[in-house]
Parts: sequence; structure tokens; C-alpha cells
Amino acid sequence: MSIHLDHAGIAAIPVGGAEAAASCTPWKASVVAELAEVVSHEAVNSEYRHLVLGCGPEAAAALPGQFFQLLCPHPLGEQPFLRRPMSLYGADPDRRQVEFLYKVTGAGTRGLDTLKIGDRLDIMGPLGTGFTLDPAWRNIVVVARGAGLATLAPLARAAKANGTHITAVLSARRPDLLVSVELFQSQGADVVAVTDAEASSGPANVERILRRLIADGRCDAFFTCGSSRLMRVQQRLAREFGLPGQVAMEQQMACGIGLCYCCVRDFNVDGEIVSRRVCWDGPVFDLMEALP
Amino acid sequence: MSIHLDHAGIAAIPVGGAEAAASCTPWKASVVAELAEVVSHEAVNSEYRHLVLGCGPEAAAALPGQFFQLLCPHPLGEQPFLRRPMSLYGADPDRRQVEFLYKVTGAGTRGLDTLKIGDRLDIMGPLGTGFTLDPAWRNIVVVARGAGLATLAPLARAAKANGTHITAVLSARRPDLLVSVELFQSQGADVVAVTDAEASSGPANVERILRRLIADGRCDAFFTCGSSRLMRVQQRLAREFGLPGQVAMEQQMACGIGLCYCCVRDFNVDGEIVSRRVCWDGPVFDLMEALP
Amino acid sequence: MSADVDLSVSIGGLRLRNPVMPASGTFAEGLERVMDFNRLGAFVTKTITRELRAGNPLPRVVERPGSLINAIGIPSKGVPYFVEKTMPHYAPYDTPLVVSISAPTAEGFASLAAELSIPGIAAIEANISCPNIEEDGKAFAMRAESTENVTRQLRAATDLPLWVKLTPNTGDVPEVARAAEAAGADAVVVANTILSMAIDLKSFKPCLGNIMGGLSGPAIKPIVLRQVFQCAKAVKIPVIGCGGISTADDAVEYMLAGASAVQVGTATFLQPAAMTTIIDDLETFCRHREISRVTDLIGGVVIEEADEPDLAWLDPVS
Amino acid sequence: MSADVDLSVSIGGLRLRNPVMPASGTFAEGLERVMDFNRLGAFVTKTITRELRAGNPLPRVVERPGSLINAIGIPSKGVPYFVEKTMPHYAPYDTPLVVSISAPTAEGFASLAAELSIPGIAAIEANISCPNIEEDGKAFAMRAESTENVTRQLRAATDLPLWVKLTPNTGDVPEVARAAEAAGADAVVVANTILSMAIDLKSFKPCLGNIMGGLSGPAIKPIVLRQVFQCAKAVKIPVIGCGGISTADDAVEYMLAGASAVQVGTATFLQPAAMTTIIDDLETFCRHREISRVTDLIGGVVIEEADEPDLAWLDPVS
Ligand SMILES: Cc1cc2nc3c(=O)[nH]c(=O)nc-3n(C[C@H](O)[C@H](O)[C@H](O)COP(=O)(O)OP(=O)(O)OC[C@H]3O[C@@H](n4cnc5c(N)ncnc54)[C@H](O)[C@@H]3O)c2cc1C
Ligand SMILES: Cc1cc2nc3c(=O)[nH]c(=O)nc-3n(C[C@H](O)[C@H](O)[C@H](O)COP(=O)(O)OP(=O)(O)OC[C@H]3O[C@@H](n4cnc5c(N)ncnc54)[C@H](O)[C@@H]3O)c2cc1C
Ligand SMILES: Cc1cc2nc3c(=O)[nH]c(=O)nc-3n(C[C@H](O)[C@H](O)[C@H](O)COP(=O)(O)O)c2cc1C
Ligand SMILES: Cc1cc2nc3c(=O)[nH]c(=O)nc-3n(C[C@H](O)[C@H](O)[C@H](O)COP(=O)(O)O)c2cc1C
Ligand code: FES
Ligand code: FES
Repeated sequence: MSIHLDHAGIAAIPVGGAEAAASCTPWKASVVAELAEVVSHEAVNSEYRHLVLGCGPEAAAALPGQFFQLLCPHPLGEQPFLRRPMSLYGADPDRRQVEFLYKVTGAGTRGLDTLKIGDRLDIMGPLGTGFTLDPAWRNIVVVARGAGLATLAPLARAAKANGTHITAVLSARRPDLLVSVELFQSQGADVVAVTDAEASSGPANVERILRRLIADGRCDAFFTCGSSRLMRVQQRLAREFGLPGQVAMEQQMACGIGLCYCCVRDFNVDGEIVSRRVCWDGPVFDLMEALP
Repeated sequence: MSIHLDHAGIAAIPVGGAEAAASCTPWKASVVAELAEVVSHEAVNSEYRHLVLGCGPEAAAALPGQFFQLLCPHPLGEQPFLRRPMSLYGADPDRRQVEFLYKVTGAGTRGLDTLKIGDRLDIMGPLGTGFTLDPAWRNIVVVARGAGLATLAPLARAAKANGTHITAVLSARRPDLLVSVELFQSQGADVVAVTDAEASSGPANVERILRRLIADGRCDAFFTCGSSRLMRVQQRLAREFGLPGQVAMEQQMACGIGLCYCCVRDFNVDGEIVSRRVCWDGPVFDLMEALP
Repeated sequence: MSADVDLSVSIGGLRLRNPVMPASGTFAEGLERVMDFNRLGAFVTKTITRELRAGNPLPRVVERPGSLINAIGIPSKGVPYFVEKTMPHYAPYDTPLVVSISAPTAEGFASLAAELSIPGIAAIEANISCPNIEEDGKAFAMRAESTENVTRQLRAATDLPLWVKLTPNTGDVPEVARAAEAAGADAVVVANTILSMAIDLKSFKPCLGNIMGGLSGPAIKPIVLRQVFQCAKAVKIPVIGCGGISTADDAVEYMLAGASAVQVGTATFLQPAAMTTIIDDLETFCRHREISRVTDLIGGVVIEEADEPDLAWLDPVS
Repeated sequence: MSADVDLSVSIGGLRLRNPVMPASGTFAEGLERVMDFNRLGAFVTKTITRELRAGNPLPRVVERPGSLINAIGIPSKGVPYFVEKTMPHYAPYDTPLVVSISAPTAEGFASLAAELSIPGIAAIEANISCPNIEEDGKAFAMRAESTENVTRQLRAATDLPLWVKLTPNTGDVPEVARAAEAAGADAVVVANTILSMAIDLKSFKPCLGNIMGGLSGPAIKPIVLRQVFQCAKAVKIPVIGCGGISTADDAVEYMLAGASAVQVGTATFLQPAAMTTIIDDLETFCRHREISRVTDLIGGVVIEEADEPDLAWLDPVS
């Protein structure tokens, strides 16, 4: 259940202890907290913001499905104390950038919303284990809603690099709240948009869409995040058709790195219920083990 | 010992309770907390900053020797919790402005130092009782050091309006740290600058200067703030020559309005030691009652 | 906008126009310059003692993030000064005057309460968080026995409503609250400040002249809220919540935990009109939530079986 | 730059390379990705129990200004899992491993300590802030008697250095510390979290699945610092300070109050490298103040007659 650490060849500078650590041992940090610089910060729609940060090499090496813990600025009159977990939306090791896509919700994200270009944001990561792409998969299906629209987006580029085609079923309350559509399309993915407003986002309709994709041979695996109802649909179909799948889970976090056990969820591992830390054992889990 | 309240004719809006108060009783606030706007903010020298704020009519009606309680912004990594008392440096009822002159010292003043034009600062006041000018006084002597240079400055204009001439003995560590010199001079005051660097600020030399002023008939009363050594010199001379005097005292404050008793000092009232609240019974006290 | 909200509460027979009042030691005439005294639920005075006292050596306060540590002590000018000089300030207002008292012995408490049972005083608040000289200086409110004893003597000495203010520094506040109730208190105030310390890193000296002091302000709210919740379950008399309340939301949280009224202390030092703002915002809160009587909030916390972790928690519509 | 600062301290015979270590429940293998484990004074594990436990219902944490309330509970996979899976993570490092244990009875504590007195474990930290089922669920550390009893049984069961971790929720922490010392503890850890509560104003439900939880973080520092000061005066064994330490300044404040070492908990959640930063800055602090051994800080608070109010305080040069 625990993930083994790989220190090999990762050059990183830990916060605070850089000199001392470097001078007396060969140890190197693979997770760093650093003050990243806001490169751009834009409203995608009335709810979502797209944040691009300049960062160090460790952060920029983050993989799809991994996440960061952001130390959000304090918005007026509020004091978010804990860091906030945020999925990687994009990473560019060459330009040393990471991107996030977030919805303004509570104190932390309201704090993020105050960031201006040139401001500094304390980010900690990359954290957790991300998605795995089997080179044998030709076609995968991505089903996303809510924050899942951000979490699954970096799969688009990774799948393309893997030679895997994506069909992305993207769900939102209204068409104008759909995000990541262009990102998926730019990487050659087919996008099926479903919304509450158009009454197309219900589980029955999504199931119809997915059955058609399976029938057409366009679904070697499921990738999903952000809706437990849609996750259950995929679990049913995965079982029926013997398909693999991965789900990115969310849970409130304190430490983000496996220390505190506040982010646990129950999983069904071969019939046995086991409790796992979303931040450490996930956030990406086997679709069939996830419990809604 | 207690100051009687004068509500008559002062139109003011209390924070928060405006509507309700106005609609059910004829009561009006005379001390308000308001979000004043930074009009200008400049470094006077390496230590002092001059802050001009746009404010409401109550604040702009503040009198020399009164003070405000400023809710300082949090500088990076520090959280000043309490308000900080700051003497009135200038007030302009017509332009609805108040001015402060402060030295960057600790968490609170470092927070003030971050204010930019257009920012808002929560100020509460005017507080305390200020200086009294007897219309009969033709010549007064002002002796100031440290924050006293700010506290005594508004006397310049008030004395001029009263037809009283000021000789201001202004003391600092170095000539470049002297503030308020031009302000006093612009109102027709004579300024005697004494500094540690020039070895002119010692009590013996200041006593010489004051004795000459008394001898020349240029001292009907002392006004002082900011140095206990210089206050003692004036107390001695006042006793010797039967002169009145007023001193503005400082003390750490929490509430600033007489509630908490954290700002007490002992005073010698006709031989009896009494404890008084600097924020409520002062900050201006009879020179002869003050204890160093 | 819907019908008016009834903000009035009754504390052991004493009717208050609303549940918001100052905490002892953080209120005086000066606030009259800031707010209309006729808007408060009650006045609560700084604790007075029979003997004249100077209070503690300076410095008397030190700030910490989100909190204040004070060691003011109880400077007191005695009873005659209080009756002749302080009480008249509050006489013009239609707001009940609650007098906070303290004494070094149970008997001293009782005789002070008797002496202050006079017209113009609406209730006595016994600050029993002070050292009890008959028990080695341990505060009365540290133990149920000494609380019961001092409350019983107070009860015999006065017919005024009797509020007993507890200390948060004991391991079993609800047990102490039960002792106060058993001995005849009309209400308990939960709580005084939490004993604390701060050291100055320049001088290596304690930041307070008195070495230790009491912590107040937003930082202590979760602790005292828990004690109010525990006490409200332990006693039938009203619990008055006090600790870190700065906003109407804080007041509501205390009332949901079981408080019948709240006291506002340190918040007034930061926002002098905090109490009237809280009263206004409390009314707005009730109106928005369609709560017609503020008393409906009291003890309204909803305790259920805990929910299982649920992905739906993350996006309620999905 | 002057000579090296000696940061080492000795806690009841156990030598630590520096006085900074994690607080139980806020440390695990994950931090290895952030810091060099060979730099810490010690490892302290999450509390383990003999029985398998699931921990508390969710939500398990809620934030407040400057603080965190947690009700994680003690999810535990039992002793074999700990010995076979957890201990090997720490084996490669030259840093003493302190194992935090808990049990519902004094006898349970003792047998667990005996079982864990094995090579690779440098000390036992007994987390006695947990409910004692033999005393109606009241935590052992709430009372001196139960503390003395459990410590005595632990002492008889193990030859390892024995640290006893106290609760801050009792009225007399120094008395409990004395009981631990009398029964043979080698050190006391002061303290665990402060029992607290928070209510959600949308749902009116408690914010935590467990209803109440423990407060930690900067907000509690003044309270626990006071308890460390009181305990250090009450006992001769080392006191390990724990509560709200985020910076080297906080660590110094604790050491001046009497702590021989410090534990860092919640701060790590905000700055994962907090402990190594504190170690570096502690060294810098000592160097600047020309303190050659960090042990010179221990109990170094300067208690004098209080100064009279002095105008000179305001402008030291005038
Ligand atoms: C692994 C992971 C990845 C995430 N990725 C994204 C993303 O890419 N884009 C995005 O908009 N949001 C994402 N979230 C949710 C995000 O962490 C924020 O918590 C959420 O947006 C609200 O935070 P807030 O401070 O604005 O709200 P508040 O109401 O102030 O939050 C209060 C507390 O609840 C927690 N919380 C609230 N909502 C959530 C949630 N949905 N999931 C987990 N914890 C929550 C907060 O972290 C905080 O501890 C992710 C969450 C997790 C666990
Ligand atoms: C009535 C009055 C008028 C004042 N007028 C001025 C002025 O016009 N210009 C100016 O520069 N300063 C003035 N001061 C001092 C000012 O209030 C600040 O406290 C001081 O400048 C340092 O605050 P800080 O937050 O920067 O320092 P910190 O070290 O963070 O202060 C810590 C605590 O000590 C208190 N404190 C520190 N120094 C003083 C001091 N000298 N007097 C009182 N309390 C202090 C602070 O208010 C705070 O509570 C005045 C003080 C009083 C009482
Ligand atoms: C400066 C100060 C003085 C106080 N004096 C008294 C007092 O005289 N009597 C008393 O019972 N409580 C006194 N208290 C405690 C408060 O009444 C209140 O119980 C405590 O501050 C917690 O509330 P808060 O967090 O809203 O301030 C004092 C508190 C402060 C901050
Ligand atoms: C999430 C969390 C889990 C904790 N778990 C334990 C535990 O298992 N055993 C224990 O003795 N203390 C536990 N504690 C208490 C800490 O060890 C420490 O005593 C407390 O948090 C105060 O220190 P801090 O303010 O530095 O966090 C826990 C604290 C937190 C925040
Ligand atoms: S958030 Fe701390 S263990 Fe996952
Ligand atoms: S500062 Fe509160 S009484 Fe003066």
C-alpha cells in the first residue's frame, strides 16, 4: 500500500535546510515548498481561474494526477490556515512552469483569487501518485466533472505522447462553466460535453454515451474524477466489460504528505475494506477499489 | 479625574451601528473607527514617515495632543494584534484630513510602512485630552524628542492662532533625524536644534538654553514630550520659576479609550501618588504631576 | 423583509433586550463616545473589590497572533467610589447594570454582594477566578467544592440575580458549573481568560510584569466554545458564553453550543463598536435564516451520526 | 563567524544531536521527501495501540485562525505491522526512534511498552492523554493519581527511556508532572492538544465528525508555554515543550521557559521543512547571542522585580 520513494537523480532544494543538507549528506528533496511567481492569472469563466506559476525544476516535473498544496494568501477578513490541495493542470519542465485551474469556493480560493502577476505563492509539491498510462491502450475515455475537469486535463497531453486517443466526456452545470474543452481538443481528443442545463449530464445519458464508446471499441480504460454518480456508472460498465480504470479522489487535507490521516477514505480491496490516505496512497486509485 | 463627555452638536457616525443608532435615539458618536484613505505617505528621513489620510469630520476635528488608535496592516510574517496609538501630527477639518508622523520601529509601524496611496487604514479617534493654551500666554517653550517631535508639532499652528510665540527646542540623535523643524518655522516659531551627534542635547546644555529663554521672558509655559531626562529639567525650572507646564506621556495601550487599565502611570498630585490612564486622563498631563 | 426578529433573552429572570453585553474589564464609560449605551443587552463593570488595589506591575498586556495576554490585575477604588462615581454614569440608561465583584474569601464575596444589593444594580457577577486565600491562593473556580461554598454564601447574601463567572483553567468546568448551579447561581459565565505566558527574546524576561497573564481574543474561541457546550449539557441554568467573540457568527456559534447570551471582551479593543455591530448582524443572521426568536438558537447544534466519507461532499450537485 | 554552537541536548540519558523533533501524529515517512532525516534530533511516531483501530469519523480536521482542531483519533495497525513495516523506514538513519504508545488501561500501557522494548527503539513516549477505561473514560493525564499509576507500571515494564506526554486540559499540569516524575518517568512532554470545538454555521452541525477535537498550532503557544514554565519549576526531569512551535524564536521561548527540547507538530503541515529551518535558525540565534551551548537556554528566563512604568521605556536613548 505504501509508495516507495525514489530519490535517484532528482536534484531539489528543500526549503530552509538547503545549505546544511547539501553540505553534509547526499540527500536531496523530491518534494519542495517554494515561493513560485505568478506568471499569469485569468478568469476562465464566472467560477474558474487559470493560474500559471514560474517554479523550480521539481515542481515543473509534476505528472498528471499529482497535486500541490498551496499556502493561500489571506483574503480580507479571512484567515485560511491550512494549505489547499490543487491538482496539477499543466506542467512545463522546460519553461519551469506549473498551472492550476481552480474554482473560487471558500476562504482559500478567495485568497488565491487576489494574486496578481508578479506576486509570490508558496507551493508545495509535487505530491501523491498520478495516473498511469499503459502503452498498450489505444483509446481511453475520460469522464470529468467539477474539479475533475482540471485534474484530468493534463492527461490530454500525456495520452497524445503515449499515442493514445482520448474521448473526454466533460460535465458541468451549464455550457459556460465547462472548462478544459479546448485543451482536450488541441491534443486531438474528442470532446462530448454534457450539462445539467441541457439535461444531458444525468447518469443514464452518460451511461448511454459510454456504452456506445465501448461498443465502438473506443474505451480501453476509464479515467474519472469529480462525480461519484458518474464513477458508479463507470464501475458498473468496467465490471460488465472487464475494463480497467483509474479515479482521482478528493478529500479534505491537512498535511498533504501522509502525516496526519485526515484525508482517509475507505476502499474495497478484493472484498476487504481498507482505509487509505488520499494524499499519500492516491489521489489516483484503481477505479474498482474506490467506494463512492 | 474623569473627563466629562460632550455630545452636543457633534455629528458622527459610529462604526457598524449607524442606522439603528440614528433611527431610535438622538445619540451621536464622538469617537469613530473608520476606514481612512491614504492621500500621501512619504519618508521624511531614514526613520520617520509622514502619513496623510482622508477621513470623516470627527477625525478631522482632532486637537493638538489628542491621538488615534491605528489598526495597522500586517507586514509579511508578523501579526500586530492591537491597535497602535499615534499622536495627531496635523488635522484639517476643511479638507477632511489627518496627518501622522511615525518612526518605523516594530510590527505595527512596519505594517503602516506598507501603505500605498489609495489604501485604506482603520483609524479610531480622536482620543484623549490634548494641550490647553491659555490666551494670556505670550511665549511658550516646546521641548521635544523622539515621538514628541510629532506630538508637539500641531501646537505650532494652534499657538499661532492663539497669538502665542513658540520657541521649540527639538532634540534628536543626529541632525538628519530632526523632524518638524520646517513646520515650526513656517508658523513663526524659533527653533533650537540639539543633537547627540553635536553633543548639544544633554540635559545640562538644554537647561542652559531654557534658563536663557526664561531670563529673556520667552517662557510663560513649558510643553514637552518624548524625553524623561528633559522633562525633569523642565520640572526643576518650572518649580524654581513658578512656571506652568504640560507634558504628553506615552504608555503601551490596548483599548486607547479607558477600558482596560493597561496604560496607567503614577502621578504626584499634591504629594499623593495616584494612578491614571494615559489614554483617558491624558495623554497630556500637568508637568508638575508627571513622574518620570 | 420578513417580520422583526425578537432578540430578547432572559437570564435567570433578568430580561435583556438582546444577548450581547461586554465582558468584565473590557468596558467603561469611554465607550459611550462610540456607541449608544441603550443598545446593549447589559452593562458589565470591571471587577471591583472592597479593598483598594493598585493592580499589577507593568507591562500589563502583550499581544500574540490573534490574541492578547493581560495581567491588569484588579485595580479597584473600593465600594464607595463605585457607588458614588461609577454607578451614576450608567444611571441614565435603560440597560441593566451587572456588577462584577471579587474577594479573597467566600465571606468577603458574600458581604460585598450584600453591600451592593442596592437599587440601580440589576445583577451580581461573581468573578471567582481570583485567588482564594483560604486555599493557598488557588482560584475558587478551580474546584467544585470551593465554587459551591462561595456560591452558597453569595446566594444567602443577595436576592439579586447571581451570575458566577468560571475559569477555563480547570480540568472539569462542567463539574464546577454544576456546583455553582447546586448552590443557587442563576447563571454561569464561561469563561475568564486562559492562564498564559510570553517571554521577550531580546531581554529574556517575561513580557508581563506579573510573569503570567490571561489569554483572550479569537485564539481561545474553540476552547471556550467547547467548555460552553459541555456546561450547557451539565446545567439547567443559563450559560453566558465569553471568549474570543468578535462577530455575530461567533455569537451564533456560542448560542448553538448552548449559550443563552454572550459577552464581548477583547474584540472591543480592536473594533470599539464591535458589540453594536454584532447586535445588528445577529438580527440580520436570524432574519436570513428565518429564525424569529434569537432564543431558538440556544443549544441548537445538530448532533448526528457522523457521515461516512463521501465523494459527494466535494461537489454537492454531482 | 564565531565557534560552532553545540546544539546537542540530553533527555534523561538519551543524547540528541539537537533539541528539535516532530510531535507525535504529525510525522511519517512522507517527510523523507522534504528533509534529510539525519538532521532531526529524534523521530517520534504517531501513537500506536495494540488493538487495530480505525480512527474517528470524518471530517477529522477543521481550521481556525492560527490553529487547527483535529479529531483524527488513533488509527492503528497494531504492533506487528509497526515492527515489520514502519520501523524499517527509520532504520537507515542515525536518529533515535521514539515510539508513542497508548492503551486503555495502565496494564495495557505496560505490556505494550514491554513488547516494544526492542533494538531499534530508543525511547517510549506514553501518550496518556487518552481515555482511561478504568476511570470512566477520563484521560490518565487528567489526574496525578492515574498518571502515577500508569507511569509506575510502565516504568516496571521497560528499561528504555520513558517519556510521559501530558494533557493541557487539566487544572494542575505541574502536579501531574510531579506524579510522573515520582513514578519514574525520564521526561515529560508538555503537552498534547487542547480540547476544543467548532460548529458549522451553514448546517449547525459540529465541524468534526467526533464533535470535539484537539486544538494545536500558534494559537495555543502562550498557554502551553505557561504550562512548560510551571512544570519545569515543579520537576527535575527534562520537560519537552510542544505546542504551537513554528519558528526558532518559538523554540527559544520554550527553552527559556524551561524546556530541554521541543516538538514541532502543526507547523510541519504549513511548512514541511519547518523542523530543519528551526534547527538552522536556532543555531544562528545562539551564534548571534554568543550562546555556545543550546543547553544554556534551558530555563534561562530572567525573573526580576517588575520595573516601574518609565518614560525611558519609550525612547531608550533619551
Ligand atoms: C487532491 C485534490 C485536488 C484538487 N484539485 C482541485 C483543482 O484542481 N481545482 C479546484 O478548484 N479544486 C481542487 N480541489 C479542491 C480544493 O482543494 C479546495 O479545497 C476547494 O477548492 C475549496 O477550498 P476553499 O479554501 O476555497 O474552501 P473552504 O470552504 O475555505 O475550505 C475549507 C476546508 O475544506 C477543504 N475543502 C473544501 N472543499 C474541498 C474539496 N472539494 N476537496 C477537498 N477539500 C476541500 C479545504 O481544503 C479546507 O481545508 C482539490 C482537492 C483535492 C483533495
Ligand atoms: C499617546 C501616544 C502617542 C504616540 N505617538 C506617536 C507618534 O506620533 N509617532 C510615533 O512614531 N510613535 C508614537 N507613539 C508610539 C507608537 O504608538 C508605537 O507604539 C511605536 O511607534 C512602536 O509600535 P510598533 O508596533 O512599531 O512596535 P512593537 O514593538 O511591535 O510594539 C509592541 C507593543 O508595544 C507598544 N509600544 C512600543 N513602543 C511604544 C511607545 N513608544 N509608546 C507606547 N507604546 C509602545 C506598541 O503599541 C505595541 O503594543 C505614541 C504612543 C502613544 C502612547
Ligand atoms: C484587559 C482585560 C481585563 C480583564 N479584566 C477582567 C476583570 O476585571 N474581571 C473579569 O471577570 N474578567 C476580566 N477579563 C476577562 C474578560 O472578561 C473575558 O472573560 C476574557 O477576556 C475572554 O473574553 P474575550 O476573548 O472576548 O476577551 C479581562 C480581560 C481583559 C482582556
Ligand atoms: C493531526 C494531529 C494528530 C495528532 N496525533 C497525535 C497522536 O497520535 N499522539 C499524540 O500524542 N499526539 C498527537 N497529536 C498532538 C501533537 O503531537 C501535539 O501535541 C500538538 O499538536 C501540539 O503541538 P503543535 O501545536 O506543534 O501541533 C496530534 C496533533 C495533530 C495536529
Ligand atoms: S492530508 Fe495528511 S495524511 Fe493526507
Ligand atoms: S489603553 Fe486601555 S485604559 Fe488606556
